[in-house]
Amino acid sequence: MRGLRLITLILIILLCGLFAYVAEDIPVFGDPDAPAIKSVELFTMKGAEGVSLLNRQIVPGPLSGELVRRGFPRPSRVEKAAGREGEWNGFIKKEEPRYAAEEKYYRIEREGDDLRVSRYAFVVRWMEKGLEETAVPNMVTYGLADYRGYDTLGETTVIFTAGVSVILLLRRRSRL
Amino acid sequence: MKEEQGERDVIIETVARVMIPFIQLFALYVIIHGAGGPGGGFQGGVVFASGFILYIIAFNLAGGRKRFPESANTILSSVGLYIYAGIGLLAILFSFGAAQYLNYGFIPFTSHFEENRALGMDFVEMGIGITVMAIIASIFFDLAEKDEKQKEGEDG
Amino acid sequence: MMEIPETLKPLFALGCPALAAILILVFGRRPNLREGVTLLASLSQFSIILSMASRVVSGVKIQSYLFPIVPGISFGFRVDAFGLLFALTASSLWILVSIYSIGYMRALKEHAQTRFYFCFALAILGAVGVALSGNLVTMYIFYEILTISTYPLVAHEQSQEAIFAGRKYLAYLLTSGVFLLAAIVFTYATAQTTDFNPGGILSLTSSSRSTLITLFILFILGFMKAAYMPFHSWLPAAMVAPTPVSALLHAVAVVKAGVFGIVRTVAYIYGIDLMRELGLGILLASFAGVTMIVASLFAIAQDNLKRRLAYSTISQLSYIVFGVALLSPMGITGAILHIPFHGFMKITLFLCAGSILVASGKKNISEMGGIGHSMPITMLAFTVGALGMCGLPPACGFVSKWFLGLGTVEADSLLFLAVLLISSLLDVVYFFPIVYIAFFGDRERGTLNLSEGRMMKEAPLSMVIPLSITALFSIIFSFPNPITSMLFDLVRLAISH
Amino acid sequence: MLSFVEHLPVLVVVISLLSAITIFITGWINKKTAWYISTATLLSQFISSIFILHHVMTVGPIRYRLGGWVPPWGIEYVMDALNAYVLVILLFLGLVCVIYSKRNIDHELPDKGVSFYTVYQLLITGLCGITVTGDIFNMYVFIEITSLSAYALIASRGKIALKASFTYLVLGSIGACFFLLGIGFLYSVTGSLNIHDLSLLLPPLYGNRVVLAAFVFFIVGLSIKMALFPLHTWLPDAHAFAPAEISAMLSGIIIEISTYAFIRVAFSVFTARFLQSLPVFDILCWLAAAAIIIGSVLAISQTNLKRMLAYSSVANMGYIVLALGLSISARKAPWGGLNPSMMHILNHALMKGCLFLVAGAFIYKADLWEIRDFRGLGRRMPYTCAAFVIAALSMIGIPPSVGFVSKLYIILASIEAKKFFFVPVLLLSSLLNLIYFWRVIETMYMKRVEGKDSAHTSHELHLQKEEIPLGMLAPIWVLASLCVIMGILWLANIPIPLLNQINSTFGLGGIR
Repeated sequence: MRGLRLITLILIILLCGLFAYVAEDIPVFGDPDAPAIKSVELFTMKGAEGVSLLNRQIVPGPLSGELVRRGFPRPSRVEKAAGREGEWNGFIKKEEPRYAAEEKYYRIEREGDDLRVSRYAFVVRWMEKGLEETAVPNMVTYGLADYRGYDTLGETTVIFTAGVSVILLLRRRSRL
Repeated sequence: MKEEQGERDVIIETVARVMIPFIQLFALYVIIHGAGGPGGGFQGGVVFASGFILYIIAFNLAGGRKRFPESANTILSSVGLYIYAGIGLLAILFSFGAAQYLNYGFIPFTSHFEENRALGMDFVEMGIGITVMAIIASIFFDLAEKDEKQKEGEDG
Repeated sequence: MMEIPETLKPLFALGCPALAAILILVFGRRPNLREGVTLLASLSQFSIILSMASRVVSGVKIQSYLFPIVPGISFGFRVDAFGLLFALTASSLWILVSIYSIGYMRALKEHAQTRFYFCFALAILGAVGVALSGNLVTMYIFYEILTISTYPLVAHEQSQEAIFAGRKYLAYLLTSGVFLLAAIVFTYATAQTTDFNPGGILSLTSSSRSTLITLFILFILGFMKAAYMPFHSWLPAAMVAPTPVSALLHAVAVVKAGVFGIVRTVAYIYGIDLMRELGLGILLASFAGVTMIVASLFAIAQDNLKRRLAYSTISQLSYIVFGVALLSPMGITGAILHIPFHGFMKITLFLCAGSILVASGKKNISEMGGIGHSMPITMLAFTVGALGMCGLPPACGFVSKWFLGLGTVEADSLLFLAVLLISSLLDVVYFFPIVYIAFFGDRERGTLNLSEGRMMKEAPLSMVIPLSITALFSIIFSFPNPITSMLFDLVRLAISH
Repeated sequence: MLSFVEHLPVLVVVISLLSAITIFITGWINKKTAWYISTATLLSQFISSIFILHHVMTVGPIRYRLGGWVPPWGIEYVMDALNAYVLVILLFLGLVCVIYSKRNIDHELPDKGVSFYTVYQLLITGLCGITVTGDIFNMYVFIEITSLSAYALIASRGKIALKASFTYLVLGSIGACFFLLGIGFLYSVTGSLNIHDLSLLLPPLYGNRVVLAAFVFFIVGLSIKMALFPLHTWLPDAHAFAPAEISAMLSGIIIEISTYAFIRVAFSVFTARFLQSLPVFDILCWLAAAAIIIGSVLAISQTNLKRMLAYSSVANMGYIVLALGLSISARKAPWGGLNPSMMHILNHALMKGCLFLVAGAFIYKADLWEIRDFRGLGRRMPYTCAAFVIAALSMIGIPPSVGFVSKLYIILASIEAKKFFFVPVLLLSSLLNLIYFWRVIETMYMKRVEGKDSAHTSHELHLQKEEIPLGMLAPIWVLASLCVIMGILWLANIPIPLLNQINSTFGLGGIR
C-alpha cells in the first residue's frame, strides 16, 4: 500500500511538471489577456492579393483554393465582421435545409500584407445560434441535451451501467 | 429490534417527514426548470433520490423498501433510458428516415421546429432524471442492505 | 474411370488422403470400413499420380496454381519429374504399408487405431504435398502438416518414453520449421519469388556472398527432417512408434521430405552453378560424408533392430545429400535414384522388423538367433534389403551407389570416393551380422515366441505379402524393364535443365 | 433522405442499449427471456453490421450527423472500412459468446442471469459505440461504458475475481483519465472534438508541446487499456477469473477495441506524417517485441490454463502492436500498412475466443483449472479437445491456420521495413508458443490416466464420454473451424481488398 502511495505521489508530481511544461502552449494559459478560445488558427496566407475582393464580399481564388486543399469546406462569400477594421467572416453553404442557407464558419484577419485565417470553435456557434436554433435559453442544457445529446445518452447509460453492476455484484436474493 | 427502536430519533424523524416532500418537489423543479435556468436531469435526479436516502437514514431500510419497492426501482431505472433512447428513435420514425437520431425538431409536438427541440430536450431531461433517481436509490439500497446484513452477521 | 482434367490432378491426388482422413474419423467405430477407406484412398491416389507420369515423362510440367498468396507466390502445384518421383515412391508405398498396418495393428490389438489411420492419411497428404508443391511456401505448408500429423504417431504408445520421444521429435522438427520459414521469407525478400526453377532463382547479383551462404545454412537447418548429424537424435527416438509408422514415415515420407527439400534448395533455388561458385557443394558434401560414416558407426553399436535401422537410415539419407552436394550430373542421378530405391529397400527392412515383432515379440538382434528358419520369407526379404543397403547386386542399392561413385569420380574427388566406399563397408559390417544370426545363430533361443512361449511361425499374410512385394521390387529395379526405364526417364528429365 | 443502411450505425448502438434495458425489465418478470432477447439483438446487430460493411465497401463511408448537427458543432458517426471491419468482428464474437453463455451462465452465475445479460448487452453497446463514433469525446464516453461493464462482468464470479477486477478498475481508470487528458489538451488548442476535424486542424500545430503531450497521453492511456507489455499487469488475473465468455470477450475483443481506438487516434486524429516525424512507432515495436517474448515466457511458467492463455494474450497484443509499429514503414500492398495488424485482430479474436471458451468448457464440466488435471480429457471430451488442438496449432502458427498467416505477414512486413531484428523474435515466439500449448495437448491426449497404465485397451472402455452440451460445443466449433477457413481465405487473399481500402483511407500501403 505504501508503495502504491509513493507511486501515486510521483505520478502526480510528474503530471504537474508536465502540465507546467505544456501549459505555455495552451492559448489561454500562455497569454493572460487572451479571451477564452473562440477560434482556431488554420494558416496564414502571405501576400494576400485579394483583400479588395474581401471588401466586396467575394472570396479570393487563392484563399478558397488553399482552404479546399487543406480539406476544409469551400467558402461561399465573406462579410465584414462586426469587430474592428480588417476582419471578415467567411460563410459556408449549409447542407441542412432547416435553417438559413449559410452559416458563419471562418474568421479572416488582415495583418499587414498577410491574411490570418481561423475557424470558429463550436462553442462560439453554440453561444451565437443556440437560442435561435433550439428555443432554450440555458446554454448548458442545449449544449448537453441537444448539440451533444448523444454524449448525454452515453453518460446516462454509464450511470445505468453502474447501477446494474452494483446489482450484479452485491444484491442477493433478487429476481435479477 | 428493541435496540433499533431505541436508536430512533424524534427530531430527525419529524424533520425528515416535513423535509422529504419539499426535497422531492424541489427535485422536480430542478428537472423541469433545466431548460430555462440552472438545473437539469442529473441534478434533479440526485436530489430526488436524496429524499429516499433521507428516509432510510431517518427511519429504516424495510420502510424505505416498502415506499419504493424493488420492482418500481427496476422499472423506473429502465423507463428513464427508454424515454431518452425512444425520443431519439421517434425523430427517425416521424420523419420516415429523413432525420437523424436525436433530431428532436422532427418530432411533431408542436408545429414549430425549434419548439419541438425544446420540448424534446425537456422529455430527455425527464428521462435522465428518472434513471438517475432510480439508480442512485438502487445503489444506496444495495449498499445499505449489505451493511445491515454484515451487522446481522456480526451479531449472530 | 472418369477422366480428370490434367491441371486438377495434383489436387485430386491430395484430395484422396484428405477425404480419407475425414471418412476415417466418421467411420471411427467401424474398423473394416475405416481400413477399407484407407486402402481405397491409397489406391486411387497412386493411380492418379501414376496417370500424371506419362505426361511428365514426355517433358510436360503439370501446373495448377490456385490463388496468389503474395505477389510472386501462388499457392499451387507444379509436377515435375523430380517431384513426381518422390510422390510415386510415397504413394505406392502407402498402399503396401496400409495393407501391412491392418495386419500389424490388429495383431497387436493396438489402441486408438482411428487416430492412427487418421494421422497416417494426413501424413501422406503432407508428404505428397511436399512432393508436388510448386514453390517454397506451398511446400512449407505441407511440410508443417507432415510434422504435426506424425506427432501422434510417434507418441502413439503413450508411455513415458513415447511421450518423451514425441516431445523431442516436435522440438527438433518445429524448430527447424521456424528456420525454414525464415529462410523462405528471406529468399522471397531477395528473389521476389519462391518458385522452383531449374537452375535456381537466387543469384550473386541480387545479394552478397555472405548473405547467400547464411541463407543456405538457414535452409539446411530448416530441413532438419533429413536427420543429418548432429541434428539426428530425433530419428532413433522416434522409433518407439508402431513399425508401419517407422517404415513409411521415418524411412520414407518424413525424412525423404527433408532430403527432398535439400535437393530442391540446391538444384532449384540456388542452382548448381551458384552452388559451385559459392563453394557450398564441398561444405554440404563433407557434412554428409561425416554423417554417413559416423551414423554407420553408431548403427554397429545398436542391438535394437529398429534403432539400428534408424541409424542406417540416417547414414543412407546422407548418401542422397552427398550425391547432390557433388554437383555433378552422375552424382545427382545417383542421389535422385536413391530416393525411391532406398525407400523400397528400407521399407522392406522395417516391415521385416515389424513382422518379427508381431510373430515373436522380439526387438533385439541378439535374441533373433535362427529366426530365419521359422520365418524364411521374412528373413529372405530382409536379406534382399540388407544387400541393397550395402550396395551389392542384385538389389537396386547397387545401381544408385554405382552412380554415386561415378559422381565422385566426375567431381574429381578421390577423398569422397573413399568416404563412399568406407561407408558401404560399414554398412556391410552392421547388416551382415543380422543376416548371419538369423540363419546360422543359436536356434534354441531364437525360435520361441517370447510373449506366448510357443514355437513361432510367419506373421499374418497381410504383413508378409507387402514385404515380399517391396523386396521383389528392390530386385526388379536393378534390371532393365518398363518400370525402371520410366524411373530413369524421370531422373534424366529431372537433371536435364 | 437517408437510406436505411445509413441509419444502421446508430441503430446498432441504440438497439443494443434498448435491449439491455428491455432485458432488465422483462427479466424481472421472467428470467428466461434475458438470453433470448440478448441473442436476438446480437443476431440482428451482426446482420446489420454486415450490411454496413457491404455499404461501406460498395458505396463509400457513411457519415451520420447525430441530432442533425453539422460535424464540428455536433457529434458525428463515421463508418469507414476500418470500423466497419472491426464492428463485424466484434459483433460476431459477441454473438458466439452469448450463444455459449446460455448453459455456462446457468451453471456459473445461477441466480444472476438477468443482470449478467443486461451488463453484457451494455458492454456490447459500449464496444459498438467506440467503434462507430467519429467524435473523440463520444469515444471516451463509450470507453467508460465498456470499462464499467467489463469491471462488473469480471467481478461477477465473486471472491478472487473481485480483487482481479479491482486491479483492472484502478489501472483502467488511470488509462481512461489519460485518454481524457489527451482529449482535453487537444481541445484546448483546437477547440474541436471531431476526429476528422481534428485531423484538419492539427497539422499546423504538430510542433506544439500541447499536441505532443496529448499524443503521449493517448498512447499511455490506451496502452494500459490494451495491455501493452509493461502496463499489462491487470490482464492475467482479470482474464483468468472472469467467466469464460467474458474472458473470451476480454481477450478477443475488448483489448482489440482499445487497439482500434489507438489506431483511430494515431492515424485519424494524427496522421501518418505526424507519426513519421516521431520515433514513437519504433519504440512501440521494441515494446511489442518485449511483450511477445516476455508474455510467452510468463505463459510457459503458468500452471493454470486460463492464466496461461491470458499471458498468451499479452504476447498476442505484442504481435498486433508490432504490426502496427511497422505499419508506417512497410508499404507493400498485402502486408503493407495496417494489413497485418488488422489481420491479427481478427485472427486473435478467433483463436483466443475459441481457446477461452474451451477452457470454460473444462471448468463447466469438471471444474478443471490446472493443466496437470487434464489427463485423459482427450478421450472424455473429444470434440472440445479437438477444437482446442486446432486453435492451439493456430496459435503456434502451423499452416494453413490463421496464426500462420499473421505470423507470415508480420515477418514480411518487418523485412520490408528493414527491421530484421523482429524476424527472429517472431520465430522464437512461435517456438515458445509451441512449448506452452504443446504441454496442454500432450497432457490431454498422451498422458495416461493414473492407475490405468497397465493395459492398452482398458482405459478406452473405462472412460465414458462427458461432452459438453451442444449449445456450448457449437460456438467452440464455429470458432475453431473459422481458424482454418479464415486462414485459407487470408492465404487466398480474398479479404485483402477490404484491408487495402482501410490502408488507402489513411494513405498507407498502396503499391500493388
